[in-house]
Amino acid sequence: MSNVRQLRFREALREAMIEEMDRDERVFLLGEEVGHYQGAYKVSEGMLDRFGARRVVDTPIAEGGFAGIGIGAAMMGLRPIIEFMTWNFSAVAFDQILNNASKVRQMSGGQFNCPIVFRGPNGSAKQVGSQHSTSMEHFYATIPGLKVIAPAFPVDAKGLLKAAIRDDNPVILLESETLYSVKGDVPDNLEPIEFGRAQIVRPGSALTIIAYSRMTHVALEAADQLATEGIDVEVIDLRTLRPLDEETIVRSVQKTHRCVVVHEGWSYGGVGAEIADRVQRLAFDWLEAPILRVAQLDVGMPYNATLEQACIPQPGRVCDTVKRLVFRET
Amino acid sequence: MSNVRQLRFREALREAMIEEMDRDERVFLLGEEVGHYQGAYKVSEGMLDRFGARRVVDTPIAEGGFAGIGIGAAMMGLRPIIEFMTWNFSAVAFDQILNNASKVRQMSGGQFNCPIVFRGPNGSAKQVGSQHSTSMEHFYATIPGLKVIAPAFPVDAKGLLKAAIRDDNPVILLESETLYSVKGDVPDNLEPIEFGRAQIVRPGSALTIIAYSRMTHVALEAADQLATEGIDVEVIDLRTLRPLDEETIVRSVQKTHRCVVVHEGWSYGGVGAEIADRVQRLAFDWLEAPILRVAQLDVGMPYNATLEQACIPQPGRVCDTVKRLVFRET
Amino acid sequence: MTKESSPPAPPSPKASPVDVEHLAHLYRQMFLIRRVEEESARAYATGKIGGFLHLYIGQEAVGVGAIAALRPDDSVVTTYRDHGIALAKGMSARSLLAELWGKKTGCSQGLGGSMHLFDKEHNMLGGYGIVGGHIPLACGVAFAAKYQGQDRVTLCFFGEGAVSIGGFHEGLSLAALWKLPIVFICENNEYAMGTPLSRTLSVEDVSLKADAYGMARDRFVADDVLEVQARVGAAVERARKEQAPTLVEMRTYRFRGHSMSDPAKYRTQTELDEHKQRDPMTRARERLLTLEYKEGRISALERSVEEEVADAVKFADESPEPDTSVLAPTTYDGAFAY
Amino acid sequence: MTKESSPPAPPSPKASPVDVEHLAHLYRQMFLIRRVEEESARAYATGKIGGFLHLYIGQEAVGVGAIAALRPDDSVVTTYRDHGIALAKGMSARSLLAELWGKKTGCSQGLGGSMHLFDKEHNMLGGYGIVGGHIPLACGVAFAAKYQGQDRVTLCFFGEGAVSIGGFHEGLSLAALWKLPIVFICENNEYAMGTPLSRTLSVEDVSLKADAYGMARDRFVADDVLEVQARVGAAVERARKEQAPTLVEMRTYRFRGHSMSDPAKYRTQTELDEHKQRDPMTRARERLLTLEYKEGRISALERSVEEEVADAVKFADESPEPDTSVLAPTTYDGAFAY
Ligand SMILES: Cc1ncc(C[n+]2csc(CCOP(=O)(O)OP(=O)(O)O)c2C)c(N)n1
Ligand SMILES: Cc1ncc(C[n+]2csc(CCOP(=O)(O)OP(=O)(O)O)c2C)c(N)n1
Ligand SMILES: [Mg+2]
Ligand SMILES: [Mg+2]
Repeated sequence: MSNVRQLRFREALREAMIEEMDRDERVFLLGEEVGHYQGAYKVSEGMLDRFGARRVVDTPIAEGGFAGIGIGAAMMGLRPIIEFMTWNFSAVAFDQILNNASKVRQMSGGQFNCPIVFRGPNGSAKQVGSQHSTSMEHFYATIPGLKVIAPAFPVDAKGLLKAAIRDDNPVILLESETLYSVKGDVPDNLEPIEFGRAQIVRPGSALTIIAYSRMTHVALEAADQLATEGIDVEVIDLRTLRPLDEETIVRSVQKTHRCVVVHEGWSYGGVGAEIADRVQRLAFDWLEAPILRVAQLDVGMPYNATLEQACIPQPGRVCDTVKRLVFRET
Repeated sequence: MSNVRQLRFREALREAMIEEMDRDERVFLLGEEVGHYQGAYKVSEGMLDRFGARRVVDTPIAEGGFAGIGIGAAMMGLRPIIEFMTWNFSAVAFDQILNNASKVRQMSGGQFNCPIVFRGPNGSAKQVGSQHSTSMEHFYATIPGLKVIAPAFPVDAKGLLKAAIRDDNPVILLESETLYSVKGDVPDNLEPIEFGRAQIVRPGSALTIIAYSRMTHVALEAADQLATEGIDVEVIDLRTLRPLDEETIVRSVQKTHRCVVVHEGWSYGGVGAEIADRVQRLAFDWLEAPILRVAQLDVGMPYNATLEQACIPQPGRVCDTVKRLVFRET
Repeated sequence: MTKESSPPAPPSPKASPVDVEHLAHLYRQMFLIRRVEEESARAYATGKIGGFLHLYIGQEAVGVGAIAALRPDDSVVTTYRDHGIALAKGMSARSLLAELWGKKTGCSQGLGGSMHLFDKEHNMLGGYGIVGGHIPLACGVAFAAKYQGQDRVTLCFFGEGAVSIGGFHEGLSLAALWKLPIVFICENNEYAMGTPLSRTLSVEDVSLKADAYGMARDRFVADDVLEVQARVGAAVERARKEQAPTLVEMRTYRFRGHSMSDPAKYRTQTELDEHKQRDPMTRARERLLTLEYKEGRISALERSVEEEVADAVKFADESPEPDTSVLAPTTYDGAFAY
Repeated sequence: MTKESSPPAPPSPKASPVDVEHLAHLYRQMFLIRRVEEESARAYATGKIGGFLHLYIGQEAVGVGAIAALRPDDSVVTTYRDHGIALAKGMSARSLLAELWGKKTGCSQGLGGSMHLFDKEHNMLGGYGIVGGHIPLACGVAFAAKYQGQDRVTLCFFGEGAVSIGGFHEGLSLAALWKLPIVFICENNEYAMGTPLSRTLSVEDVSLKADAYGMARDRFVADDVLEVQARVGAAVERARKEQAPTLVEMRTYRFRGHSMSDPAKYRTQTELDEHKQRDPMTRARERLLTLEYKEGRISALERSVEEEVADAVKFADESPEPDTSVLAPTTYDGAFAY
């Protein structure tokens, strides 16, 4: 039987990278401050020492340039892991991801693959302001050719990153600065975790809360509060956004008949709207109330701490939203 | 009483720009080939002659650079119109739009505005392939701080562009290469058309089709076909995507109880999912069937003509989808 | 074109005796490209080809000469103006024309079209449609060779219009910093669509940019395919042996409009005629004659090209179209993700 | 720093007699920035400031000297390391600190924070957080002046880390091509976060890039605030009179880490100490003394700064926080669009 250790989220990510780099010479890590500085958020701590500058590559500030370098290298059969210091900075590499990474297999009629992982912290941190707090998954999940994953727990971070590195398609991995120090059980010898499988992290019957990444923790906190008021909700942690595990979602809603989606980022379109659309489409006859969403307020992220917290979904807002549905006259 | 003329879509856009430039010295047009070449799609034909190189500015190929220049100029009180030769190329200017144009008012606590219009053809043309056929509205509509408009008819193109130029916020105007030659009635002395007002372009009772830009025409064609089969659908042309005219949409669905959304671009997230989400949320108790969407197949745009047409929503696919709902057992 | 800024020329190729058979081979390639392009233009007019079509006519010496300096395992990346480059790199006329016709037998199964020609077998890593976006990608191809300890070289082609965009700068910066085995070839044909050099670049000499990156550079008029091969060859050797990139600017000219929809009103007939009179393909033909490669042999070679093109057209005409079953598996390797 | 590449120096400012009162004024600004930054560091430690905080300590001569060469109606655009620039451009310490504290009385109502300081009244057009993204925007500010036929000049500050990114290249290309009245100031403090120059740039001399754009350039060590003013002044005049941009590279050094969360382990204490010994602020103070500006007057001036800072801290402490009613109207001018 395999042992289980407590790992922080960042350690889980690091272990996934180290194990895959040990396994496969073609895997390398490239990004700003990943080497000598040991990672802006210390995810890659120690990796330069272990693998050397050939495989842990510090880059100048040129996200479009080094994303493109990763894509070209991937087309030649390497398996780059590209770290964005934060996903915000991927905005200057947007064209590379949209027009090259996601499309090169199709444009070449299947001749060339692009087995690359883009990863880094996403969404809000703490008071880092308007230009550093965007939830970029809403842009990337819409693009066919990409896979998009957003784990909430260290074990999933490790298992999904391992799967991402072995995947023959481009994968977008969304982390969260505020999750890096979160601890969780991770079994030794963890195998890659298959994409497209959501997890019911708390079973319940009154309503289904769907969340991912950091918002899974917020949803769980809300669920605890609701439980004290006798409302027993089910919480689904999506883990992967594209592919999306329709089956688990639909089965849950068929049971609970009500659904709230919680995510960071703006609510117009994006992942939350997609989930709402699928639920209403696939579980229409089971729904007893509209699907509601708890998302960032529809403004850029303010610096002021109180306003920032008011913008980001909080357990309280989730609870209020759940109650609106549970107590809705049907 | 004011006369009415038949104008092509491109002429309507041109008239809007010319009238506003005549009116307001601060308005200018800047982009690739807008001047000497008379516009890649001849939208700006004759404008260089009329206004000179100071106000009709040909640029090198540097979308990020000239989008940024527009933003800085707008902050100083000018009112730039930035033409992207196609919206696909805005991917290299994505950071400027996301992180500067949409946020500068908020980051500056309301001190600086960014009254700028970004415009150009969007979505599919004819066989221009994977990197030239993306429907970019799905990325931009999600961003607060922006307004996003997508007219289907020359009169709206003119009236909305005039309003966009006078708007004190950044506006994204999505055109379509395949619409540029479409003709329509445009009254003389047309006033700016207020954003956020959808239009019922065909009244009906069996189901509501929601569309915008080129897809409005596809929806109308489908409606004609359906009428021959005795199915009388209502077609709403959104005209503006952000702000979205919830009221008109909801009122229609309250009447028809069924809804199909038709749009170009991929279906994961984006404008279509947002509309579906709002309809299920705001008209839940009136819906007799799930909302369905007709969108681009979830792949990059293939070059082959037959496959391309198979990917793009066609009247036939719209009709089939409508029938699935109309004949659904409730 | 000012001469002052040109760096010292490499050892003149004209000094060494010319391998006539090799020149004939290069001439054949140029002629093949020319004929394929003419055929494409015709097919576009009759609707067999759709979308954008950017012809390489007039620029053949650049692609043919540069790629002649490569080994088969070296890689090439270019723009949407990619037919000539693909043919020079070894793609068959059949595979190319079938792609332009949108057929299943095309290099990209009819999915890519004119702007996106890929040929894995011949290390043709694609034509790309976003100006400048392929330059960092090409650096990645070079990065892979270096990472794998292989002495493969990458050629990256782009127009002078691409020099103003961020991707150019980021690619060149990184290639110089990391000493990547790559040669950047700026095909300076004086126009970016309808925009002449003077409205794009504050400094006409593109190659000067290399200095700012501490990169080797070269600059010349690409009217002699052998000179192109020799000078690009020097840069390729630098990449292969010293892992050092070079920026090579070649002045050239496209005889047709930017794409089929461009009537090219922005230039005069005189300007065009002048350039046509210095057609590098014709020059190569004349050179062959001076070198005692007889008219009969040239015609034979041209006939063989005609046959090859006719065969390719027939092949493209008769090939089946792809059906929708091709869409999902070319979007993802493995299970579809939605 | 190699001397070879430096362009001919402008007429030495040291030759002309120094205006002591002016130097005292500049010294006061530098001292104010220093003290505000120290106060910010303290406030960060006690949690009054959150998020990222990038201090300007050590670089004061750059911002103060450069902005001293401007007229009030000239504009400034810079990065997230913007406190010193904002103060030099005229923002009050109150407005600045209240912003860092996230208060409603801050320059941006507490919405922007440390990285996004804006002051319309003083033509401070912002601090920006995306490296390089503000450079084209600054060109747009210059474009507007030229469009309006006004002789206003724009200064655009950025670190040497920004030189590798596309925004830098596109901004400089367009400014040179369109002859925009702008001065690009590269504050080369040797590090981009933990990355030293050598791992960012293949050519250490950033100013050399100007040649590739046909742009004027200058390059020097920014240890004398008057020299900074004079040399930037020459560039400002070029912008104002000839509508021609200049790239000015100044070598400088930040005494603190990149941001408050950076322990700066990538450099040695010796290196830091050496730089601190050449602290341009201390130098300006010493210079004042040599110029017979007495210690007493300097201390008086310093005391007035201390009072100004104490007042600003108190003001920030006592100011109210913004409430959610501020969010919608700062997102859109006019009706909210959703
Ligand atoms: C980022 C981007 N902007 C604009 C375009 C539209 N466009 C395609 S080719 C072209 C001109 C390119 O000129 P040049 O680089 O000189 O290459 P040439 O066509 O002359 O070979 C333009 C503007 C594009 N494809 N990508
Ligand atoms: C596009 C982008 N990539 C990465 C970052 C993260 N980042 C912020 S500052 C910085 C270093 C910048 O160094 P430099 O330009 O030298 O300025 P300095 O901080 O030294 O003043 C980095 C990598 C960013 N803000 N934007
Ligand atoms: Mg060209
Ligand atoms: Mg620096």
